[in-house]
Amino acid sequence: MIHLKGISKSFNGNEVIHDLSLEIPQGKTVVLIGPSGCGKSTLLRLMVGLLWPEKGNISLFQEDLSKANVEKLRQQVGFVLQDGGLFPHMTAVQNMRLMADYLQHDPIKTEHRIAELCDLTHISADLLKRYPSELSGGQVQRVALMRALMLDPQILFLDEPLGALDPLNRVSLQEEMKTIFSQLGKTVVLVTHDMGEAASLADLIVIMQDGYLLQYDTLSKLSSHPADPFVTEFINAQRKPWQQLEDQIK
Amino acid sequence: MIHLKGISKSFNGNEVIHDLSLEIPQGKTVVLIGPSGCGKSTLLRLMVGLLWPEKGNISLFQEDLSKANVEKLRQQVGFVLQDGGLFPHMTAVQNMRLMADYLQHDPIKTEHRIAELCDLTHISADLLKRYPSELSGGQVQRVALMRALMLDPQILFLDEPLGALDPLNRVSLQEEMKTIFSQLGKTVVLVTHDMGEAASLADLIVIMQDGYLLQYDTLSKLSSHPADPFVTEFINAQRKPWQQLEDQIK
Amino acid sequence: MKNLTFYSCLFLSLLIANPVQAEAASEIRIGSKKFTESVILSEVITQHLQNNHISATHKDQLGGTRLLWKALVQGELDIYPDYTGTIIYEILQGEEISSDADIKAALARHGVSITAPLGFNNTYALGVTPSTARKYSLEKISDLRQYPELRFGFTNEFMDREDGWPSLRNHYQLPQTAVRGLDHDLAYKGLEAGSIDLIDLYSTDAEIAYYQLSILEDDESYFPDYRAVILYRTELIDHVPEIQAYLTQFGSIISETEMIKMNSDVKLEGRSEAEVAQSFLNIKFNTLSKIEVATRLDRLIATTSEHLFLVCLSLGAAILVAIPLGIWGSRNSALGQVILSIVGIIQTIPSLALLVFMIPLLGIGGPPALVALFLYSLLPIVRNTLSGLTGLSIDVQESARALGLPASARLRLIELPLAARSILAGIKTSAVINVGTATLGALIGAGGYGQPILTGIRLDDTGLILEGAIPAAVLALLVQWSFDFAERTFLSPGLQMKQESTS
Amino acid sequence: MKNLTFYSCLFLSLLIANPVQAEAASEIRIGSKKFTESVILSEVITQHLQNNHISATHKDQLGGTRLLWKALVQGELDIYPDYTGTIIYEILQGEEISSDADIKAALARHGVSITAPLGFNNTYALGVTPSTARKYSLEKISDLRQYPELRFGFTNEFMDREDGWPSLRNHYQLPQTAVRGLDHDLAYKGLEAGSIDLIDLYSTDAEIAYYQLSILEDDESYFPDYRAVILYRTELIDHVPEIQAYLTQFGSIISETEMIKMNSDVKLEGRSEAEVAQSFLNIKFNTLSKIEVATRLDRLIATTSEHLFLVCLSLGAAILVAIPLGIWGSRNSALGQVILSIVGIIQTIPSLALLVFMIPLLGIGGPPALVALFLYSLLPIVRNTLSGLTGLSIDVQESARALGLPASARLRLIELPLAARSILAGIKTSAVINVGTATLGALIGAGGYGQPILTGIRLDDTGLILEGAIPAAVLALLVQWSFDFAERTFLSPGLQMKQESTS
Ligand SMILES: Nc1ncnc2c1ncn2[C@@H]1O[C@H](COP(=O)(O)OP(=O)(O)OP(=O)(O)O)[C@@H](O)[C@H]1O
Ligand SMILES: Nc1ncnc2c1ncn2[C@@H]1O[C@H](COP(=O)(O)OP(=O)(O)OP(=O)(O)O)[C@@H](O)[C@H]1O
Ligand SMILES: [Mg+2]
Ligand SMILES: [Mg+2]
Repeated sequence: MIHLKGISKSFNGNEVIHDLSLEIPQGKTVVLIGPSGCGKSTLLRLMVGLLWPEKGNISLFQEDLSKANVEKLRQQVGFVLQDGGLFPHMTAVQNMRLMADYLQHDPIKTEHRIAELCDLTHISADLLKRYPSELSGGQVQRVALMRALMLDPQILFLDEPLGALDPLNRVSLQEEMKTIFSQLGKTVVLVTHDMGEAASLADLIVIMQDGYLLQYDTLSKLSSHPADPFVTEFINAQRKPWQQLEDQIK
Repeated sequence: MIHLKGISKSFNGNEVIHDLSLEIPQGKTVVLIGPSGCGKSTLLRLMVGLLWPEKGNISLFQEDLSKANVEKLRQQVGFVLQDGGLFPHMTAVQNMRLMADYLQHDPIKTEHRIAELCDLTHISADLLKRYPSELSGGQVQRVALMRALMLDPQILFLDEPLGALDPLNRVSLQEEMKTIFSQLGKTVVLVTHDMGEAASLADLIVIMQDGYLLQYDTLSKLSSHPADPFVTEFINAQRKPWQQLEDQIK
Repeated sequence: MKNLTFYSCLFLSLLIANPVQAEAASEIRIGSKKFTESVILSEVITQHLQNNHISATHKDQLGGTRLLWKALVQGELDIYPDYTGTIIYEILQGEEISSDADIKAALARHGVSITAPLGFNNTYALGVTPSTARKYSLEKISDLRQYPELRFGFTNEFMDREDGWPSLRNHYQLPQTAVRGLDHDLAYKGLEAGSIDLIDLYSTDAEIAYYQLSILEDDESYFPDYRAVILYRTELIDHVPEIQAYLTQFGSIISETEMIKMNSDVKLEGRSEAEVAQSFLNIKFNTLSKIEVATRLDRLIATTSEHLFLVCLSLGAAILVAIPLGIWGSRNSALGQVILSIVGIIQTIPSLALLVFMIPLLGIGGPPALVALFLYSLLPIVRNTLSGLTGLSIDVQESARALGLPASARLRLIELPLAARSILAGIKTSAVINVGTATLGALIGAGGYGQPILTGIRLDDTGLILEGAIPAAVLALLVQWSFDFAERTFLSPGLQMKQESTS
Repeated sequence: MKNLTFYSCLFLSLLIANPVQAEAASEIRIGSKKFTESVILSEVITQHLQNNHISATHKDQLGGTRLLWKALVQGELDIYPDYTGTIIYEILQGEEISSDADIKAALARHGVSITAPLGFNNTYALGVTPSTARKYSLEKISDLRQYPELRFGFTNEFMDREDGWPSLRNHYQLPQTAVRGLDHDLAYKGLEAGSIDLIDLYSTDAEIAYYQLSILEDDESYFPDYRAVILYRTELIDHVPEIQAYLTQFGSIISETEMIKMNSDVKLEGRSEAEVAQSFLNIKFNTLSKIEVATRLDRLIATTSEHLFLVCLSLGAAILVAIPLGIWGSRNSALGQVILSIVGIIQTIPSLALLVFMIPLLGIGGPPALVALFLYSLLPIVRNTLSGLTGLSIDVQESARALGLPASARLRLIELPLAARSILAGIKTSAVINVGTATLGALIGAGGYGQPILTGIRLDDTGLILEGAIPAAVLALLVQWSFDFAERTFLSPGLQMKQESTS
């Protein structure tokens, strides 16, 4: 479904992705993890042509990504940017409807879809009339997610879509998303910093370091056959504070 | 150190904080937790006079907060906004130095302090010459944290300061911060969605729901004597995905 | 965007093709000069013709002798009243005139006829206050020779005329040097205030009685006769034969006292020229004219509609052209530089030069004024559009692209709305400048507030200047407010959020 | 901000108080009119005085007879050449003149003396092409009576003068009606092209020989003599007694042929007036004058420095005042409205009215022009500052407050840098408009590019218009580019980031 072949990308002469190849099979959820600044967001941007690699090529839906077809392809994927990327001059609901209205989808179906998504994300309908600056961090993030899901795209690129959400909302959304993704056979590339989230959503995990792909496998394989001591270190990092929690709540 | 008495706050006639009172003792780290939109960020904004309550009053350092003294008081606290709040026209290092230079601190000491903070957050010095739009999400967040710590303030207000950080960096920063806070006797109010982070950093925890303070106690008390079933539900929410992780990595 | 440019070109060409002024030609046109007595006389003539069912219109306050004379000879006016002295010394300047018959003959060569005098003689005179007259025991003009210290204040016209101050001084060998050119009304004020001692006046001036002035006797008979007469195009008689009879009825009909009374009614009692003419005709001919009160308000409405026409069309066209230009320029910085340079160069073309240049292409009247205004309105809008668009944050632009919106939709739905504040600021600046610049319409016959302003400047008549300048200022404010209103309506509330804390 | 306002007020008052032009008064000032022959004659006089070690300066191309005469009488000029006919019919218009003695006496009353004639007679004449002369067998002006179809093209001056076309027509009873006012140079072109049949010319015109024109005999001796003479202030002799001797040396020195030759050298051979005068004096007096070649370039330098002075000071002051005003207005929306309204109203005041209003306060020259330009430059900057500041995102403002920065520091460190793009756009717009508007300096004696433009418009001389318009456009571009450069330097690179993807 998504093929990256020998991708390199630099900013101001500084290479941040090094000769990276990756194949994401249809219907799978792949989680990107790695230290801050290792190139996860850059990789996601490259996959939808927001950035262009110096070397290598990328294909989506068996089509090579080029400036000519990028707009058409983008309309078939959902993208959540790391900061949400809501338009400040539109209310939450206007942000969500934007593409559906632009593509002249049936307004009644759009309304239905919005109601459905509100249920999913536990957002009340009157919140949607507000402008992004009137929403809390977690609310903005959920609206951004709803916007990406709106057109029910086959491929989803999600850059820390639940990072600002509280545990309750987050876990319930994780579960809902897992169901949706597997039932509808979505291909998903998701960045997260929460290993629990990775564990519950990922079919496959990509672990990156400094612009290199360290290992690409299932979580249990990463754990049992780590390609590098760093993989083990990274996977286990959060277990200590959790243990503290367990200790304190007995 | 920080006293809130009978605080209410509305937006457009919509009350989001209801008659809330809270006392934060000197030298303690208090963690605010609660579902998205429950009023955590609003409460933090109220404490530094970025918003003003309709009812009730707030005091910092035994001084009642008013428009007259708010600027002076703000200079004595560190604040990390939920989105970082870096100035786009300044490089990372300019953002960090801004207040020190404005207050005409010794430039050599400032340089030292910057180096110290870079060590703490694992940020390399050449990253600091970049503008915010050239940094990754986690890098921005660390620069914002460094800016707040820069003047070594007695009180720190941190709104999800590590939310966009990977587990490795996050856990190491948590540990460093815990040391700093307790050694230097900082009074800290921190918002987080990570229960592990709460467990490892918090002396006391405030759990909020819909603008009400549900319970204010140590984590073990919250767990052993929950004021409401919601408290237990909230604390335990994340344990299921963690369990999944533990299962998968054996 | 191509579409936009196309429509705006279309709009612009419609605008240029649109005829601005149409004249009704069959009416008899009576002109008057820019002073009260002339306006009253022409009003009397006009009403008299109208009372006798001849269609007539009064083109009032048309500048000076030379303009009226030219208009009469060229057939743009049919009738206007003047004075024998003025005819001899200004109109027929340089011809040998020694009798009324000479005048008739000379005028006839220009196709102009003259009526018998209307009765009164409105010559120049010199006036002083009673106290000055007593102090220096002044009675005759020649008495002035002994007092070189006297300060004279003369109308600018009297200072310049062939029969005015320079030759009066020569004639009487007057020694005074403190001579200032002044507005006629200001001269009376100055006399009253004691800052000047002597002024020129017309012998039928209403103010003579009002200020109780002493008139100095013209003992060496310098001032010629200024008997009022009516001039008209000779060929008029072919078209409207009865007109000669009606004009003849004015022979010796107005005495000096009557004229002074009429002037005083207008200037001191504040009655309109039309009313005064009406009651005069009522007494003399027992008719009652219908008068349309063409007040200051009527003039205001006329200039306002002309000004609005200029502003709305040129500004509208400028908005339609400048925004696409700004958008276009924002796509490519080299192109943007070229566009801004061209628009900037246009802005530096002086308006007179631009108008002069356009006369061969567009003639005079509305079209050249509209084009000039249009061109002058581009820069602020182009630049603010360009700067607003290039200043958008990368985040929202990336976000818009990530959705898969094509460039045109991004522009319409995201970029323009976000740059709207800057663009509207440019439009507001442009609109205000446009309202101010539209006064140049008067330079080229397109009317507008420039008309009273230019006349006022020329005549040094502050009232007239304000009659144009105040509505222009008000219009600028209204235009600005209407765009402020548009801003509140069109600019997304999401971009108008205010912070709560004031510190 | 209070400080800023204070300093800008200070700056502004310095600017107003700053004297712009200082005259060297001890030199003898020789004036000339705006046509070649007059410039040559004055140049001859000036060089002759200089050769005799009298400090003299030539104020060239000063408009028409009336202006030069007034300047001479008021002592702003000391000497200028004129023609007897002009003196009688224009200057002494209305006085009884029948002899040279009368002229002397009349001029003496104005404190002016006159030299003996210089030799040549440069009267008006009527000229036709040889082929026209042949076709209609025209020899004398009275021959014209039989050909009413002939098309005449006269200079505008000849159309209006007392001794021009109207009285020529009366005198000869000419029937022609196709008479157009034309530029003198265009008239020759029109004649050559066959679009007119007859033009007026001066008998010493260089073009007569060049185009081989036939001159019609003035058989009813209508045209008076136009013998060249020199007029000078009588009191000059008290200060510089030797001057009378030098001026007398010009008596009968220039023959008609010599004058035609000199005109032809300038107009057809392209030599400068100064060179021609130099060789004339070399032949007659065997002197060799030093000539400073005041070329087009010199003029350009002079107008450029005047224009730059106007632009830099007024724009600088406007920036210093407008930015604080915009900041102030952004603090409170009601106050902002008031400020924008006032600045908008100022913008609608027509420039002539504003200048007229300022003359009593600031006199003429630089100061009123600077103040007017300053006032006209405010709006774009004030508005863009205000709109830039009010359009800042709430996030950064909140972030700045959260740090504890006081308002003044927030403004300086955060808000102004972030609004810089909008403010700079306002400044650039204002700068370009300012460069264009600064041409009004010429209206009030402040010089600048307006000088050649206004003269060019008046004389319909495209070359002259361009001599002002092109440098003005170039200056506008340079000013704009320098602000673009400032933008690249001062606007934070963080705000100039470009997106990578082009779609
Ligand atoms: N526009 C840019 N100019 C220069 N460097 C950039 C730019 N964008 C990103 N970088 C750098 O590229 C590297 C990878 O950035 P990226 O945003 O992909 O990291 P990430 O893996 O998403 O990190 P995080 O988890 O913190 O979001 C970082 O070191 C970042 O500083
Ligand atoms: N400017 C505003 N105008 C209107 N409503 C607002 C505004 N700011 C916040 N709110 C509302 O107030 C409530 C509390 O917001 P707040 O940002 O404090 O939540 P939070 O607890 O920080 O949530 P999160 O965990 O998602 O950041 C939310 O429902 C939010 O929509
Ligand atoms: Mg990232
Ligand atoms: Mg929050």
